Amino acid sequence: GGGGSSNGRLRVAFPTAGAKESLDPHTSSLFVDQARAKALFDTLVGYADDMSVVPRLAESWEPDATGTRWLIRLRDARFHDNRPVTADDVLYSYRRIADAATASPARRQFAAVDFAASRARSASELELVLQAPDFEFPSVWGAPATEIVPAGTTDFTAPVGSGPFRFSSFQPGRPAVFARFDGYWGGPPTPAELEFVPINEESARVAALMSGQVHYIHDVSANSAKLLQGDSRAQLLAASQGTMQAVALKIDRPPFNDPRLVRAVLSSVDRKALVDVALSGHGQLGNDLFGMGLKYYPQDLPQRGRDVDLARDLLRQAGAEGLQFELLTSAADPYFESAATLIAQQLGEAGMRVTPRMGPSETYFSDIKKNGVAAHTRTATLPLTTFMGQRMRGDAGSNNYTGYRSPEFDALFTRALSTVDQAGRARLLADAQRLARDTSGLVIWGFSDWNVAVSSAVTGVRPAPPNSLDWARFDRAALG
Amino acid sequence: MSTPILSARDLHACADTRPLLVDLDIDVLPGEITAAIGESGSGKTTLGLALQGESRPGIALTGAVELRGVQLLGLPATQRRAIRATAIGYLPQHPAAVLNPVRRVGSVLDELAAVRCATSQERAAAVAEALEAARLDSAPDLLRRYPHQLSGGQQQRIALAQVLLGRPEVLVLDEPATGLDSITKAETVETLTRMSSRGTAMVLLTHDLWLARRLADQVVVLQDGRIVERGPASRLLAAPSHAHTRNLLAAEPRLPTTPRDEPAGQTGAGLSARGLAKTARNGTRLLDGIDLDVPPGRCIAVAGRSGAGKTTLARCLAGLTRPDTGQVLLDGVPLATDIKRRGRSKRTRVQYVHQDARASFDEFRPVLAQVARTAQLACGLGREKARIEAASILESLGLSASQATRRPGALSGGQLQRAALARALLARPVALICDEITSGQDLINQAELLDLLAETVRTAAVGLVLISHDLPAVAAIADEIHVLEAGRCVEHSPTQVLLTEPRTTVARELVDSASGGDATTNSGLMGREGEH
Amino acid sequence: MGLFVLRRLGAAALQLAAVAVAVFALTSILPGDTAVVVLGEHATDEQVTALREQLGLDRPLWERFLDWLGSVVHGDLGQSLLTGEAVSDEIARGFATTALLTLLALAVVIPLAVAAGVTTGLRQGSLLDRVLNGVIVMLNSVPEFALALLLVALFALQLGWLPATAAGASGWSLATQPAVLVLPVGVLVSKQLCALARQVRIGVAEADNAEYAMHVRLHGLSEGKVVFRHVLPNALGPAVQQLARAVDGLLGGVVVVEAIFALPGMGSGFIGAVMARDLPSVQGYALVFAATTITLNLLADVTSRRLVPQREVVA
Amino acid sequence: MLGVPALVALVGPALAGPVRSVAGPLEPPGAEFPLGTDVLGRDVLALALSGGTSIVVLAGLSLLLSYLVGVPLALLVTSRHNRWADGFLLRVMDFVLALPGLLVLLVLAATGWRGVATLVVAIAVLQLPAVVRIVRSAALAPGCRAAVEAMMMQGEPWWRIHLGYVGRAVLGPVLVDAGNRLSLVLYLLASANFLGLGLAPSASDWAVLVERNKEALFLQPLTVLVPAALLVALCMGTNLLLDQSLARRNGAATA
Ligand SMILES: Nc1ncnc2c1ncn2[C@@H]1O[C@H](COP(=O)(O)OP(=O)(O)OP(=O)(O)O)[C@@H](O)[C@H]1O
Ligand SMILES: Nc1ncnc2c1ncn2[C@@H]1O[C@H](COP(=O)(O)OP(=O)(O)OP(=O)(O)O)[C@@H](O)[C@H]1O
Ligand SMILES: [Mg+2]
Ligand SMILES: [Mg+2]
Ligand code: NI
Repeated sequence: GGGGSSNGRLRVAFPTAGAKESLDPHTSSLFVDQARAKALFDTLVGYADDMSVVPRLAESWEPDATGTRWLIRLRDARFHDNRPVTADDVLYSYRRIADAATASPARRQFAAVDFAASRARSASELELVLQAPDFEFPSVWGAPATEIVPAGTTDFTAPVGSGPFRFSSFQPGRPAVFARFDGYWGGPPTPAELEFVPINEESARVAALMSGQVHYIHDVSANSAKLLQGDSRAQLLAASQGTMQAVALKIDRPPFNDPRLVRAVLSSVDRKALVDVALSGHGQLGNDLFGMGLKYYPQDLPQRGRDVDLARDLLRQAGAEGLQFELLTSAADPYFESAATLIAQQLGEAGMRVTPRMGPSETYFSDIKKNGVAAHTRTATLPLTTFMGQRMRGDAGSNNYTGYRSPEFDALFTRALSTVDQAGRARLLADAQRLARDTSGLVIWGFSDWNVAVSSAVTGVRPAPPNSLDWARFDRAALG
Repeated sequence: MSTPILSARDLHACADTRPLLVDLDIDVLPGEITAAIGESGSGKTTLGLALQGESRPGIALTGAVELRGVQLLGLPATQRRAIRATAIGYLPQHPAAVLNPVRRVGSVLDELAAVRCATSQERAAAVAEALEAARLDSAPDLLRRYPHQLSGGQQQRIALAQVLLGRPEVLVLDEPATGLDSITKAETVETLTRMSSRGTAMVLLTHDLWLARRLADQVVVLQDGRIVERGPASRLLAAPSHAHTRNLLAAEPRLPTTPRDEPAGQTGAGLSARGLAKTARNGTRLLDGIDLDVPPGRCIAVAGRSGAGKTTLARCLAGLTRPDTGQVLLDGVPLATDIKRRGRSKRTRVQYVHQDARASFDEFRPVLAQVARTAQLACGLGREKARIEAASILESLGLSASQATRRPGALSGGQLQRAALARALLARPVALICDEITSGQDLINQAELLDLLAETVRTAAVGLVLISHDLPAVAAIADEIHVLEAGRCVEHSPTQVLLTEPRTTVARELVDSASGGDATTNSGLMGREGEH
Repeated sequence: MGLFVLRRLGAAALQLAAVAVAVFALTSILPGDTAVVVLGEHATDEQVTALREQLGLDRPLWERFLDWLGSVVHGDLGQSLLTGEAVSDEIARGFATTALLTLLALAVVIPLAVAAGVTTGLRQGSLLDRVLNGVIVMLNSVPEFALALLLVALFALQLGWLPATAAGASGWSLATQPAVLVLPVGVLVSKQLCALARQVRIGVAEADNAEYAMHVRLHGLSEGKVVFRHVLPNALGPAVQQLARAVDGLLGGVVVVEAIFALPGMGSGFIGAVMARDLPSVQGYALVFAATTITLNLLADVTSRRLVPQREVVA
Repeated sequence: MLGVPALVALVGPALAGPVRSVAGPLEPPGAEFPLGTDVLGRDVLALALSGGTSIVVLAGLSLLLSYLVGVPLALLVTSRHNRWADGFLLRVMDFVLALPGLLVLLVLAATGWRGVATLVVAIAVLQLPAVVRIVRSAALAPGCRAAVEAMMMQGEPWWRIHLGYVGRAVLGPVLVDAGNRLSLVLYLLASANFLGLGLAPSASDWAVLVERNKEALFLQPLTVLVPAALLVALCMGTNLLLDQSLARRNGAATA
């Protein structure tokens, strides 16, 4: 039971993927892997809630005037084996990430780095060279799977990092136990031990929390959130605007290669109803743009509303009354299915005939890259520029779910990245987003809250969007 | 005289409104054997059950039955059972049904012995005693068998042994000798007499006059559920006063003394068997090189002691048991040894009447319908025609239409046997194999039935195989008798020859015990069992 | 009997081979492969291709199958594509949890089913029969998750008598925390009880009417012996088959119970393997499941034959 | 017991209001929605009224299919006309039993066989081996009675013997099995829906509703409990009805 508190062991429950897990921070794509990586390792920078960067291992950094050469100064931090964290470690880590053989999800972000030209200036100073100007480059250093590992590390069965906890024991799919690292640069963490408990089923996590078996649970559904709010044993931590919820219309093929039909869909979706019902009210209205509330998000745009008549008009103009298509959905995200049902109903009211179709959840996101014409999709919080660069640019490949190819957008975005002036950059990015909003084929109807919960005895954990620094951060957590 | 241990007053049994037992008064005294005799269907089984306060479903009992002063009728079933459980031992007419098909007979005996005996030695002794009394050798092999691995007579004796194990004060025995050959029967009589002299009261329900004569102290004669005559056995059986009793006694067959003419059947025609052999799973030899010819128009009797392999042979002929080696031929053409592989028309050519007639009927359908079905299938008659045909042949066997439209459970043992025979006859077979069909019949019926069979053999040119251990009965119509012993045919000769000059010991014993009666009991043959 | 078993074992080998081929074929029909699953949402095509090559997924299907078959013949189930761990180790881990649950559930459900079946079968149509049957059927038809969640809510969250989940514990070590197993076993039992108890019940009701039962009763044999030695053996035929199905179901993994109580057993292991398109693991699980199914069927058939000895005559 | 769900399934759809999302999700029972709303904001009363037909028909169909095929198949196998063929058939059945059903359903979904008809057939096929085994084990003893031999000699065709006489003897276990299998099939139908097979996820089918509203068990219990109760009543009713008819048959047999 809750006996963990007496010896200072914080038990945190995450869903797992069984044998798929590993402690290699560079290949981790699961939340639980990321959370463990955060405990064992550290990154150069972290993300604040709005995805702006805050220094971690990197104490400070500065670009040259062209935005292609970055100088980074490291702080005085140590690995668990008491070696200092050096520029060589950073370079080794980034090279490893960029190496195709590692198959790191962060690899593309380092594609523009010229490793031949990059070098360690000293133990604590590092120079990274880019092939193209990018004044938003620091946000790459805080991305998931960019943790710094000691140079030369290839085996991660008992890894050494510079994070607040050191490795004690772990087996894929089983509990992992980490111990406090007293030499942590940010000061010794509060919990003596940290245990990751694998619990896949959401209801089981909630029950385990309420009965005191664990102290923190990751990923709480909207309905359980409601339940937890009324319970004195637990405390809900909801980060609003956590995850973008959207429908991707493929605009590179019929029927949505006709922009009128895209607009018809955009104007027949009832975003309010979707947020109220599919998200049970635990979320924000979407305005067909990613990154609400994040840095560079154009706040001034009017909220897009529902206009069924307009939709009918557009359909008529396009000669596509009674437009029929399948809306791909899956259990990969808890909100997809409800949303699919509702959207099918809403589009039906505008005269379209939409059939939701369930797909297998494990391969869903790769399936929808190529198949179908409309699919539910979601994206957790990311720096806006990362999203635009990796999901919307013409060269984004299959990650550009809608097949959006716009030279105009690409030009605006590239110009923005090479603009030194922060305000100018913001303006260009806003223009690019405005452009994409009408034409990219993404129907972003809402943002679901990101919920975690802690037992009421726990302090020192705050709500934070996923991928941000404070998400799944346990070094300041205390058992009351 | 002592007080009756079991007594019935004003006993009435009704099925719907039809009375099956009327105003019966019976007293059963300790140490006395009361025999109820009567023709098939006269109500003997009904009486036997009623004396225990029981009745078959659909029959209502009224009156009074007192067991040791306790009124049985009207008690709730569980209570009644508890009272009579220890006091009355009942051997039903169809012993196969009371043997649990999935339990080895020995372990059940042991279990029943445990009701009274604590230690395992005591149990073993009790079992051995009961087996001895029931004339079964307590060979360990026999006890390890399942009921289906026993012959009809062995099943009956196992059931008897079970009953005896309980050491009841009253024994109700319903046709205890139907499955027994005359030698074993004589031996069984011995045991029962001994038990009665030790004070056990017995009610014997039988149509077997020989048995009644040898055992009974008191006799009641039943006709249509009424007692038409009663009195001490010695007087009543010697000098019956009622006409019905006289009829019953008159029909008693004697071994024929005049030779019969030999109709020559064409050789090779009809059913024949060549070299039939069968070994049971446990290694017992059941049949060993049997040759048999049943030409049309001839009646072959197969005799032998209980357990000699008669039924096994019959089943092999009928294709119900697959012999290990050997062939069954019909008109010279080999038949498939498995009836399932015989064509539909071939199946009906060889008919077999089961030893346990009741088991061969579907308990849920009226007997008439089942009998008529043969006519429909074998002769291609229409439904109505078939019914009429079936009803008429049943009638000729003494089964009225009202009886035949009942389900098998509501017919008496003898009636079912006759219905089964009717069913087989309707198929117009080339060969008809009857397994102990006379065992359940009273003498009047038996004579009629044999006449009918003889008639059929002659007119319809049927080859008949009559299996029986009742030599007097079969001798009346058989042309030839085969004597089986432990699966081998030890002797076969024309009826008259065999009866007059039996060559083997078995044959001689069979003839002797059947003809004289008294000879066997004195001849020191006790304790022997067909050797297998 | 010996020959029968031998023949069946021969057939079993063929069946296993057939299952292996079928499962291989089915799994490869499924869209996506391990590479796609491992790389997750935002992988690029080249990454997928590279990983595919690395895992050998680009080789022709039959070649991979033959490879796999070769290693199985040598007693090796191969390695998981996902983790590189030996498939047998992976299965063994889940098996410990599943076997423990199965054993416990059976230890409860068999006596319970027999008791309930006998009690109701002997009193067919009585009030007790109807009530008990109603409860048993209800337990079976209530959605499994709802039953589990309600039990957790009551006994773990409200009353605090029992732990809500296994939370991290698994395998044989669970045996040291019996409290954890009470609720899951309870749910499993309630699901399996119905079919078994009711088959026993109908069998008992029918066999109890038989003459042999009444006969031994009249011999003063105690009711317990009558029921257990005489009525039950004749009543168990279908129940034995049902029991085989129940054990099969339990050993095959009980997905809902495993999920709700966070017990990592074979069920979730198999589903995980299927979802990850981890062919060697899927094959391994499928083989183990098929082997248990076939073994159980064989056992059930042997028992059935024992329960119907008279069949010998017909054979 | 059976009356309520049967009646609801029959006439419910006629009385039901619209089963679309009309309000907020999981609203508690009130004047407008007597049973509240479900996770999609649909009227639970309307859903419950309209959701019976599909489940009853589909579950009934697949059960019917598996028994219509399974029972004769099992009886044929027990009659042992052709030992080799029977053995082969049984081994094929065991093979189907050994195939993971989940995989089969997933493949069906992936290869575009998503229709309701496919699902019904697939479920029937997946149930078939178990049905055959149960029936076969029940038919073993009656199949070797003397009555069967007698009928064989009468020249009854095998199917009449086995479907008629033996079939009658196995009715008890078969009906019990069917009653039990009903609840199995009910939930199988619903869970197949999560693999993208058969009914649409938005269907108002009772079993789908139960699955769909899983999460709301404690928030708005009625959304789960009402359809679940209808399902339970359906199962209990069916089972008890079968029991009764069996008891009546046995009574008739012994009377
Ligand atoms: N349940 C029943 N309903 C109607 N009639 C029945 C029922 N049971 C038996 N009978 C009839 O009652 C009569 C007496 O049957 P019972 O079995 O007592 O005869 P039995 O003297 O034992 O004859 P057998 O020597 O042939 O065995 C028979 O004519 C039979 O058909
Ligand atoms: N399946 C079997 N396994 C072993 N022994 C068997 C089997 N069936 C019959 N027997 C034995 O074979 C012998 C012959 O049996 P069968 O039934 O042919 O005798 P029977 O001559 O008809 O005797 P009865 O007159 O008592 O009916 C008996 O001793 C019996 O115990
Ligand atoms: Mg009688
Ligand atoms: Mg015999
Ligand atoms: Ni001879």
